[in-house]
Amino acid sequence: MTATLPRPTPAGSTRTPVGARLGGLLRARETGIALLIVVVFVAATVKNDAFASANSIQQLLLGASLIALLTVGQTMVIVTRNVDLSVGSVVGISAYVVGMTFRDHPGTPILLGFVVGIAVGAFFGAVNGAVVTLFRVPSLVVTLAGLYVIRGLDGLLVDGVIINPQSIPRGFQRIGFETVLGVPVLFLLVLVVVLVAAYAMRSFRSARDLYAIGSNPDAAELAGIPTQKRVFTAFLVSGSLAGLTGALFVALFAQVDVTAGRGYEFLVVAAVVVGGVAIFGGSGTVIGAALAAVLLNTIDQALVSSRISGFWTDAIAGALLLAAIAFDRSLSLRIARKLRTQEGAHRDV
Amino acid sequence: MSETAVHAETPRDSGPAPTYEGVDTARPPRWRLALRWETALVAILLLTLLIGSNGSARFFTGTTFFFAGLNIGEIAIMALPLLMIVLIGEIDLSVAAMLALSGAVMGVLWQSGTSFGVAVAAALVTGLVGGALNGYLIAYLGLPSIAVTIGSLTLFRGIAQIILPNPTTTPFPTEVATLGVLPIPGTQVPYSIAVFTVLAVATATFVHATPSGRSLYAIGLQPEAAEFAGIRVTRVRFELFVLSGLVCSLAGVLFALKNSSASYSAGFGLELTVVAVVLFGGVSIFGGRGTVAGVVLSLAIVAVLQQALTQQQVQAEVQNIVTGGLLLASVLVPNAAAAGRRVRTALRGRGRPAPPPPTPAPTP
Amino acid sequence: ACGSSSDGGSASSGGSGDGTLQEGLNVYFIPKDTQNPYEVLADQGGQAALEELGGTVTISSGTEATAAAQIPSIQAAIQAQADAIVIAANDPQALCPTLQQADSAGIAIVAFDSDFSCDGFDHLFINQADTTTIGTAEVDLLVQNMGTDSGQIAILSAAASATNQNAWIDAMKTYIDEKYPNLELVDTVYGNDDPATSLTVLQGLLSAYPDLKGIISPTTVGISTAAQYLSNNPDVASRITLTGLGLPSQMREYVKSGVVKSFALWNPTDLGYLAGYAAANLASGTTNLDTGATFDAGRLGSYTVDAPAGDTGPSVVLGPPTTFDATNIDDFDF
Amino acid sequence: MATAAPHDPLLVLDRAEKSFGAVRALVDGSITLYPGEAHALLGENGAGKSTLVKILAGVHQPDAGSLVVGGAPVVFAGPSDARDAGVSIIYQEPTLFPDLTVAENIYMGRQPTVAGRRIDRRAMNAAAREVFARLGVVLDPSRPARGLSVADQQIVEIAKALSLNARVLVMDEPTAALTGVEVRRLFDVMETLRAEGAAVMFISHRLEEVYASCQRVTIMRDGRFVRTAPIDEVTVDEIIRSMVGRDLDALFPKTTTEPGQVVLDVDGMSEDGVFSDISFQVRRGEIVALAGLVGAGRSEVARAVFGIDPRTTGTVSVLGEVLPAHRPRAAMAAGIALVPEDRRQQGLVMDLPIDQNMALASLGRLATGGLLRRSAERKLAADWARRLQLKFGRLGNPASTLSGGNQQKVVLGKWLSRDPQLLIIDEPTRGIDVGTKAEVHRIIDSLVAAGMAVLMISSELPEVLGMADRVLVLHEGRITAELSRADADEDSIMRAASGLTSGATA
Ligand SMILES: Nc1ncnc2c1ncn2[C@@H]1O[C@H](COP(=O)(O)OP(=O)(O)OP(=O)(O)O)[C@@H](O)[C@H]1O
Ligand SMILES: Nc1ncnc2c1ncn2[C@@H]1O[C@H](COP(=O)(O)OP(=O)(O)OP(=O)(O)O)[C@@H](O)[C@H]1O
Ligand SMILES: [Mg+2]
Ligand SMILES: [Mg+2]
Repeated sequence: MTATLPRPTPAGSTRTPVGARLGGLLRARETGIALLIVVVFVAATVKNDAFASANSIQQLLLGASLIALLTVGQTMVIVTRNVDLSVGSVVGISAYVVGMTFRDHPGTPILLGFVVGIAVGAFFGAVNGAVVTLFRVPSLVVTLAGLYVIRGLDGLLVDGVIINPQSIPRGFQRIGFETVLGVPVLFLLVLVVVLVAAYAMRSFRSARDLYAIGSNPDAAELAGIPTQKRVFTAFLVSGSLAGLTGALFVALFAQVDVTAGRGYEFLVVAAVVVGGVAIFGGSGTVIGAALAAVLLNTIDQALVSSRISGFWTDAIAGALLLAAIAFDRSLSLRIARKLRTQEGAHRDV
Repeated sequence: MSETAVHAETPRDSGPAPTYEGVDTARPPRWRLALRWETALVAILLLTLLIGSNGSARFFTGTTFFFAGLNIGEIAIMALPLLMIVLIGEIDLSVAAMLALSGAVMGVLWQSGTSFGVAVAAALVTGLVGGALNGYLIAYLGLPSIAVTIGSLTLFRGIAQIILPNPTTTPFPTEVATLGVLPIPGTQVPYSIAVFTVLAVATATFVHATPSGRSLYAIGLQPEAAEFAGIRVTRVRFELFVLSGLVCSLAGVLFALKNSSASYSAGFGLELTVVAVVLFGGVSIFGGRGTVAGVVLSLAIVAVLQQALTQQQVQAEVQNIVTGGLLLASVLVPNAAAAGRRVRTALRGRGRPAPPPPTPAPTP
Repeated sequence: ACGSSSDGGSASSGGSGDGTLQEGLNVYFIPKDTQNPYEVLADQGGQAALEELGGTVTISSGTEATAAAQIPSIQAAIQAQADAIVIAANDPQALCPTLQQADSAGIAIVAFDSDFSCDGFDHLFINQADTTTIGTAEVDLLVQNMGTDSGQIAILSAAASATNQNAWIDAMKTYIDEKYPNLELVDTVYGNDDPATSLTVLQGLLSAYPDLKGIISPTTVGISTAAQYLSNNPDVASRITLTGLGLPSQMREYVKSGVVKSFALWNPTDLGYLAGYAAANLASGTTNLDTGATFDAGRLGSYTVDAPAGDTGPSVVLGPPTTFDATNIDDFDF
Repeated sequence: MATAAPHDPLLVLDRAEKSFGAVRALVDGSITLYPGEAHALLGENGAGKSTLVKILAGVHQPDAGSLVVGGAPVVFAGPSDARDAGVSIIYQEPTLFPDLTVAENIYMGRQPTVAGRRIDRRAMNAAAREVFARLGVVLDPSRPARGLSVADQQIVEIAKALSLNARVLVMDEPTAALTGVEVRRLFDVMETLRAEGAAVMFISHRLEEVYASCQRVTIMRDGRFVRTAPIDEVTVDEIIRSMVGRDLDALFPKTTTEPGQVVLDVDGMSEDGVFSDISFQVRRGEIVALAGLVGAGRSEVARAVFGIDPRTTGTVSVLGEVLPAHRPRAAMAAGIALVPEDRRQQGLVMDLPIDQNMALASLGRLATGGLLRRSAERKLAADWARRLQLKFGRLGNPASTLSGGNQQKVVLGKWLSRDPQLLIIDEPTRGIDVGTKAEVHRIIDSLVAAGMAVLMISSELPEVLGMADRVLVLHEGRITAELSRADADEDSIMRAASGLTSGATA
């Protein structure tokens, strides 16, 4: 064999800055979205200073809350290299069941409303998860089918009968509009869920398993990770949070018909992707996704508030969404190139 | 200690070596596996026809099939490029929005007095441009197609809404408007289905019998290896999205003719239907697997089923459930055996004695 | 009861009947979608009408409020050789080719709630109230509730392509220009009959126009979403007056709490009932589309076909809308 | 003689069988591991070694046979059962999580935790650093695994296995991507583990490594156990005969040909941060080897020549014609073929059938009137399968069902069937058994004799020395030496490869 030669290592010293720098970049992604929110906010305020009023900000937070809550579950699912397209339908049916419970059983405790919503969501989440893991079939197909089936079930249940505000206890509705120190209660609730989830996703083994599964499913299996169990759990959480979102929908709008939650799947996936969660799994954070939900909602409201004709809002929102994805990509490409050149330079030392 | 314990001297060389086999060019059994879903689709189609004819005496009439064709025509046309896009492992969710946008372009131009031919040409150019936008972002910037096309679906429909806030009211020239609604004289075949048939034959030939078609499968299964085999992966990606834009704009033109009007909300929500039809046809969402025959069968089932169920006054909600159920079946049925085996193994595994606890390792 | 007893051409022969309605008529009711609460009530009215006449109603539509989703239902009516179709069109034109086929198959065609306009064949439109009346009534209601006829107002509509909404909005604009020159209609926003979207655009509206005084929402989802928002934000409610078209059942609480003083609507059940009678009469040949032709509509009495005007062809007007306020809202249960 | 004490065996696998559909991968898998021994498992490609390993790992459940670990019969339902029983595995193919950090890769599922079962990142990184120190390498535990070189990936795998402190360590070709130094370090670690009483099972196609590190050897052929023997009682020739079932011709056949016309002319080729100022020529009938340490940029040079990677400056011409940059099609049309280094990602479409893989680079030629002829495709595949003595079930089976070495043959067939002017071949025999290796060398030699030009990249010095007419040595993206066959020896190449050159040209 050969003489003892030093192996050229990519990063010479023990305390290499590469990893730290990368960690910093990951964090920078969230900072970037937060910055964008500020930019949009400032721009909208310049056009119309009412946008910065306390009430307007409250509405901004409220408007983003439901989608932000959904991004939590969706992030967990997408991180495992799956996707849950049925969330919109699950929100719809849970909202209706919660509304029905209040309507048909006056005096139902408020807390039970949440329990019912979460239970309905958890049921469908469990079904999605069970089918995906037991049959090992692509979740996109399963949850797309779920979207149709659950919507159909919801339709049979609703049968054209709207749940009216007078059926919803005032105390429950209060969650939708009351504020604490000027911050909407509903937003605080969502914030708590997001922060808890963000912390858990960083700090617990089982949560790290999710990243491992999405990063390399075969290797995860070899590493002895109970992959099917974890994927099932991700769907269960996603469904449960969609159920919770359904309950909050009732609190916020105090009326439910069959359109509740319709189209949310696109909004949520858009937010998750803009938030930097890799659509093919393995990386991304709950905070980034939730911030992106706030960003997209801020854009929507800024457009209306800037007195831009309603006919233009969709086109502009679409263009901004594309720009956001492209910008994010070109940024990460540039950073990757920079890193490579730096490492190349390091090699030459 | 010189020789080893268990398998000392006797190499158990019993029987001839099993793995050296002669060169076998016979059709692989994997083909038969792949064909299985298509066979199932044929069975489902027959079943659908049976259900349809059982419920209504007027089911087996030319009109039913004309209606079925008329309703599925544009979806069918859009499904063909989508099939190829899914084959290379991408997805296009902007198809229905492009249908609306190109229809709107045509409608606006026609309304403003442009000649019909120019209006149609402009619609098709719109498709090319929109497809090129998708293609550029996905192929050359490397953005995930699901995210890009969610964005462009909002964008396309938004632009349609800007240029055509209200549905156009000027009817298209009657000679062409009838193309949208009447069958080819002497038959019960709508024009859109005739267009589809031509495109389907072309697609099938391309996908299954040309070098470029074969490379779609390679790209879908392993893009890097395809690149190393000299396949222009990026360009193929780009071209397929451009093609999808173009074909969807053609569908948009036909759709506008069929409705004798254009609207920015044309085909609202249809993207998921088109995706569902393609997946129901047995095309793998991960790319690299699927046939044109499967998608054609799937389209036929969806079209006939809708007629059968509506004629029998089955609630629209139930129809949704049936659609979802069939889609689910398309992935579950081929995997049912494996799933059953897994469940059985899991149960059997539980019955067996657990592995004994490890004795402590000899390491400190 | 699929109408096989009376074969072909029963409707196309026009008013040559002997004045008795046929029994066993099969009428297809095609609402915008199966879940539209307002039209569910209308369909019930239609069912009641046909029950009185010994016929049947088939309700068929898609789950999405799109023209494409309605087409299979029209086709099914053709295939079932129905006697009449009563439809709330999702698009003014897109259904024409299919409806034309229905017309050719001898099926009488009646539109309600949302009309369509096709060349080549005629149909009867059951107008809930005539367009101008709705427009002027809502503006008058707003001015009355605001207590002033000057200041900024806005409209929260359904979809930007909704024909009936747009017609009413046009009527309002004309009326404001004529009668209330100091009233400034600053914007029209579209909530797509979706609570979440309605809420978003409403919030945008409020922050865009801090001096806004009044909102008209001529759509049930829009007005109830806005009312809910106002009742949750009393400070906003104190400066904004809201009115429009809404269902009493949805608005009861807001009227009682004073967030909304009054709003208008006609009785959707009556609308469907009238449409059912009109369809039965057309199919039986006991009336026709000529201006001045009359028919009897059960408990609602007799109606006369109005002359075509503008985009609208032959039509029948249900009657003026009812205004609901705290004094009468408990009398209605739809 | 070996240090293996006559203890009770740590692990006994007896007459294990495993079939995949019609393929009988393992007919009689038997091996016995004693504490304190390093035990080599040898066999041709496809002999069933990895299958045996996966049975020990709990990945595959055997169809028949028994497994005893630590004296007690066990049944592994999954990889975690094996791990819990003290068996740790380094798989043939790296199994890393590219998105996770290096440390997390090592401790996945057993991250050190603090109160509340929260992961203690600092402790995890420190522990990883410790393992690396034991291996004598420097790797940042907090960097993501994505972008690690193949060698570094393998290091992480080894670290993962080591950190388990297992009683039985199974290594399936761990050295295939390592440099000499790293291999030596690995052997040192193996030595330590043995001294601690663990058993090590080692798979490699490099017999010199087996002689350097193992006490006993088990040989398999065609899925069957052939024999087990102490290493110092068998000769290389005996081992090869047991593996291959026949005597072997020369490992490095070399027909001397007079180099002819210049086929490839690379002049001043550079790409920022990757390589710079690369100039060389390859002539007909000549094998030029690119040598260098892992990460020197050899593969990048090859890929840039072929057009997969971009290049910023310089020209590449084939037979006098200048090739456009970044256009593999043009390179192929000009007669270049590239057998890439990573056959699983780059060489093959694993889920496509063997015949379609073979034909993938020749689709245009197999079409008449734009339509692909399936019969021509199958014929091409059948021809080359025979010529390369491919071992397979059916040509219609996915390429993933082949053993590693046979996969490499498919890649070779895919490119040779194009009849190229210049064959660029990156690590031609990585993971290939001696028998096949000799075959591959013979094939290359005969092609060169027939006038083909070959640019070969190899990390195996004997292969470079045995096959090349000229050796170009790369160091950190630059050519530091050009050595003729006569001048090239281990020492001169290694000196140039590590940048210590003072002698040869630059
Ligand atoms: N999952 C599978 N499906 C079908 N056949 C398989 C599968 N895995 C392995 N085989 C077949 O089993 C045989 C043994 O393969 P194995 O990978 O164990 O060989 P090996 O001895 O490790 O070879 P190498 O030295 O090339 O790694 C081969 O013929 C291979 O084609
Ligand atoms: N200093 C480095 N830092 C980070 N990554 C590196 C470094 N050197 C090499 N790599 C990575 O390792 C891979 C292999 O490197 P390269 O292809 O240059 O090596 P090589 O000389 O061809 O060696 P081999 O092919 O034998 O591994 C490259 O894809 C590159 O991304
Ligand atoms: Mg192996
Ligand atoms: Mg290399």
